[in-house]
Amino acid sequence: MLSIDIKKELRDFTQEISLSVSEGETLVLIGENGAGKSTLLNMISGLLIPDSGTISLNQRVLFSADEGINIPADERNIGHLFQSYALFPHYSVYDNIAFGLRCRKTKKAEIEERVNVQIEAMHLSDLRDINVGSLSGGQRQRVALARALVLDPDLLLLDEPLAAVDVLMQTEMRRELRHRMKETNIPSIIVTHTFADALELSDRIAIIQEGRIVQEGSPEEIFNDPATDFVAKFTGMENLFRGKSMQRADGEAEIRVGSLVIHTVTPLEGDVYVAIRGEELIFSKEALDSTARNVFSGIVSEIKWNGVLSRISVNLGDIQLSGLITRQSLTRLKIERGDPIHVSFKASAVHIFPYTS
Amino acid sequence: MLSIDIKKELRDFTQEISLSVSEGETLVLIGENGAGKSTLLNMISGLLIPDSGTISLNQRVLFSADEGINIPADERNIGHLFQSYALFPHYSVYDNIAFGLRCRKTKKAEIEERVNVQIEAMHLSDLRDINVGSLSGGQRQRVALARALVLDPDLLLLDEPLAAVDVLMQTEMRRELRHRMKETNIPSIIVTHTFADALELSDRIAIIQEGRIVQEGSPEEIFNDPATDFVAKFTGMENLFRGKSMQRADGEAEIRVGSLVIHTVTPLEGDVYVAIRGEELIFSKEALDSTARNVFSGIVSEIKWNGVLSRISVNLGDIQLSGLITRQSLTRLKIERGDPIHVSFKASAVHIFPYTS
Amino acid sequence: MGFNLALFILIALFLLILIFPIASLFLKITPEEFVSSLSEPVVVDAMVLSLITATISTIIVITLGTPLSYVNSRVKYRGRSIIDTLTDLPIVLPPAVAGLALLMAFGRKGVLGSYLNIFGIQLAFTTAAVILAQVFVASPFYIRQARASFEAVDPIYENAAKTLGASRLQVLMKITIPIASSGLVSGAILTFARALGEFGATLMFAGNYQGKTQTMPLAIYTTMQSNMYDAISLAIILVVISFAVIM
Amino acid sequence: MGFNLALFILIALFLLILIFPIASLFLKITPEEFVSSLSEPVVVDAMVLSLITATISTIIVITLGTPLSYVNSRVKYRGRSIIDTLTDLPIVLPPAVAGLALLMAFGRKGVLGSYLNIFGIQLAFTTAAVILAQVFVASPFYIRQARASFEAVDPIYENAAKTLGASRLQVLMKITIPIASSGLVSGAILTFARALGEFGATLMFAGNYQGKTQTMPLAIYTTMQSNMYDAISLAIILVVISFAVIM
Repeated sequence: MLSIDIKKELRDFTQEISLSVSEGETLVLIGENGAGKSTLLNMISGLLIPDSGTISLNQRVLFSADEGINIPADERNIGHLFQSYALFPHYSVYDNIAFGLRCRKTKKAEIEERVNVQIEAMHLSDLRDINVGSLSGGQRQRVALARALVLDPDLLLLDEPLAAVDVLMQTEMRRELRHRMKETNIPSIIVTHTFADALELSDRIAIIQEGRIVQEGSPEEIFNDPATDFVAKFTGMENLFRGKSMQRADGEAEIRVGSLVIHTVTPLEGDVYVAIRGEELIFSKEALDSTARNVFSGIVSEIKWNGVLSRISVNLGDIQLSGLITRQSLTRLKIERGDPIHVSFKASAVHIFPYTS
Repeated sequence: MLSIDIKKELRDFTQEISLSVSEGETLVLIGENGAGKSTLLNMISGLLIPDSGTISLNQRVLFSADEGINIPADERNIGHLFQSYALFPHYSVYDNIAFGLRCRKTKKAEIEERVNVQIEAMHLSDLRDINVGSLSGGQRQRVALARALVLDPDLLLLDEPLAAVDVLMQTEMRRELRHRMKETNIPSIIVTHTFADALELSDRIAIIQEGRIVQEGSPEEIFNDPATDFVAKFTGMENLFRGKSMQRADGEAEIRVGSLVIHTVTPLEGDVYVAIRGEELIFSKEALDSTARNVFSGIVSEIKWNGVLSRISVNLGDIQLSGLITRQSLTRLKIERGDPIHVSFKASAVHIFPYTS
Repeated sequence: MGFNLALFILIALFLLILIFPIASLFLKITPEEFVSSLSEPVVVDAMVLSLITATISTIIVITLGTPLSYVNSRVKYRGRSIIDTLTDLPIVLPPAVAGLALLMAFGRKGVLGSYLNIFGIQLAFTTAAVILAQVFVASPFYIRQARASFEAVDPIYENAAKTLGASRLQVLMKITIPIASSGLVSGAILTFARALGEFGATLMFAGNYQGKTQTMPLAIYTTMQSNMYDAISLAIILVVISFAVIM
Repeated sequence: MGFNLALFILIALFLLILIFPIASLFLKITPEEFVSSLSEPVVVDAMVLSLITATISTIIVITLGTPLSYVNSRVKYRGRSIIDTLTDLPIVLPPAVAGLALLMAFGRKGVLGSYLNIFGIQLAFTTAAVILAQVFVASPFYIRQARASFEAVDPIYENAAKTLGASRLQVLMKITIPIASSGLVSGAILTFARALGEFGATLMFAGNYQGKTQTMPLAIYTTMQSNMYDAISLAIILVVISFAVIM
């Protein structure tokens, strides 16, 4: 198990992170560029030194500011995969994978055996003696994984493992990567900036913003209940507005967004963000007599056919709501641009976040 | 109206393109990196010379190999936006936009007036005297558009207009771009390598592969009826297999994929590709008595929760089928990994493409 | 630890070889001796001549070298790599060889010089020879830098300018040269410095005549045998200029 | 059209100034005269001395310059930019100034030389002085290239090696130097060529004694007054070496 509790002053902000990863768990760390994701990985693998705090892995203290401990990177036994894979350009596939064992002065026969096991497992037999310059993105990723795994690392760190791959190849490589991660069962941290990667690869997700973790949980938890407007945007909530929350006597809250009043339940008062996921919107030609607490009427400002689901935008005067509906619904409702329409959504579909300037 | 019919020998293949774009139409050109998209734009704007053929715009011949006509780039009056926007780094926003008019030796007062109209329209008033180095991606795009539009171009070419933009900003910028394109009503060609851009921005889509257009049509046509396996992959068809087609007496065809037999209607015979879109698959615990011609039973090999829709993979022995189902269906069916399951799909949901090695 | 110490010793030794001699120049003369040397005719003549010839040489190199480096950064033609190699040659060609080569070409008995001589034109051992020698040895410093600066200008800017209606000359003057300008200026400064320091080729092709071909480096060589303070003063001025150039 | 013609004339004129003198060297001697010069003692002595001194100088520069350029490419410390500037100085510092500076430092009456003299050690006007002069003027050619080559090695490779268990020395020997090697070699070759061509500093600090300090460029200077064919032969050999170096 990995436990981190560190602090480091960076150029733009202070990084302050507490995290743990259990045996066999895959934690995905999501955040924007420059949020401090790679910095964190570098501190874990020993390439950067935190200002204070501790890092320990399986009862072994790797770093402790108080005790003056800082195990150097070459003695931590952590596999670190870099965004560009960082394969050594002057070596063959075999020599890349053998590098770590050779540095440890392992016996030649043992190197040969252990490297061959990895080469087999990663389907690299045909490429064994090829210079790494001519490999494809997927092959590079496999060599980088093999190079780390041959050393039996106690932890795997993967920095944007799919960023260097062609868009068309990403889905396939994402699946392959997940498959290999599950196979090895080594605890790991994967850094990415797309929510799609996180959903596919993670057991648990942590969202990092300006050096701090703003939310942590299972993919479902984060998707269903984002903690801040930032996380909401990341999970693809299209409808996000500023509003003013007022508590009513009956326990409900009224959120004013321009001239509209949205009903929901929230303990927050004053300036807030209001977010509604596009697929929670219900569209109808007539006003529905339903349990949905929020019903508004507006004009269809746009219909964008978008593959499986179509996106429909409705102008409510001060704001614009965007929703997703299936092709069948679109055909059935016979909606066209400029038509009047009703939009309704449940009080529970409304997400409220504190306003952060 | 733009008409192109050209041929050019490139390093890896021959580019051979016939295309036309009507008044006010937006054509989106999709293809992989290196398929010849930018080359085509460069030939239209005069930065590259085709080996043979003709290019004409509104009855004016821009290029004709037979007649020995080749209007130089600076006299074609075509707005060309480059992937990186190519704003002149040593000029302010104003000077960038005024560049083309100054080259034409337009009178100072007229330059001032026309540039100001664009600066207003693009909401760039605050940035007028700022050096372009400090602009954001969205602002750069607006300056580049203004710089082209101030010259009243007869045609707009946009090379990957969203590739240089942060992932989080892409949706917003895509919408803004579409809005501006509709406003100007100038015929345009947009190059991209993602299907999402194409769906959102295009009136018509052309898919280019190794220098040739393999399919052309409305977004709906291409999504519903991709002409080749390449286009199918581009539109996100996950289930794509090689098979052998055999015609039966009753007009149906049987496609053998490993030990499976898939029923559909196709004129093709022999080696083919078979593709089925994930959302066309119907999953059930019991074998359904339905009109679906293809029913198979298999084992659930994986369920991946994926936001609105979940992906479920079923192992049918020789092949693996992946389908998308909603969260509600997943809960109702109570499927778990390892469960036996039935998969069915209609004969009309099966897409058949000729096999190309 | 040992790794760091070994590094430190090697670096220190190296800096000693480089820095100590330059410092010694300043230790061997008093400010008064320096100031009084500055009014010696031999020193004044050398300074004036060096300044004039190096300036003219630099202007010639810019005028002739800019088109060459622009073309070679943009146009692919047969033999371009040979011309690139040739223009680089004076960097590694010993100045003494350059001086002899110039003499064989333009000297009184030289390949071209013997014809010029018929018309009464003599190049060798004149101020023009000083300039020719300086142009020969200093030109690569500008051309290399200019070529690199032009290459660093992304052609996309030039393409964008073209589609916006700029003619070829407008693209060059409004886009390419302004974007490359800082590199062009630093190349010109290096060329000026190299021209100012030219010694071997000048000595052999132009000779060593005070007021006519005796530039500062040649004056150092001459005066160090007669009046050491004049030599040191000239050397100090050149050290200061060299520092200013590479700062 | 006029644009292209003007370009063409400027480029042609420039190439004439560069190429014609070198061609003239070859026109002024017959193959027989060239071959017979090669057995003259003054020519042989100069060739042997140049080869030995330039080789030793290059080895010294590599030994002392590699650690310096590696450290300066990787470590940020106060004063690094000053040291970078100082190591670049000999590129623009006139060789005549370098020669005088070395004399003021290590000459018989020099700042350090006067102490060495007490112990009977004399540097100036010896073969060691030739080497010292060559190291002084030629070192930046290696150090600049080496620093650039080390900087071009993406630190991600070194980081990857560290996380795979490589010690600091292993990272240097197995990753950094091999990846930078082609740049290091070309820097060393340039340094060798510059050392071979050294003229001004050698003349002033080491003198011009056949077999002891008279390297090839100095021998050209001496023999051109007595036997022109010896001078041209030596010059041709140096031209050929220069071409080989920059190819």
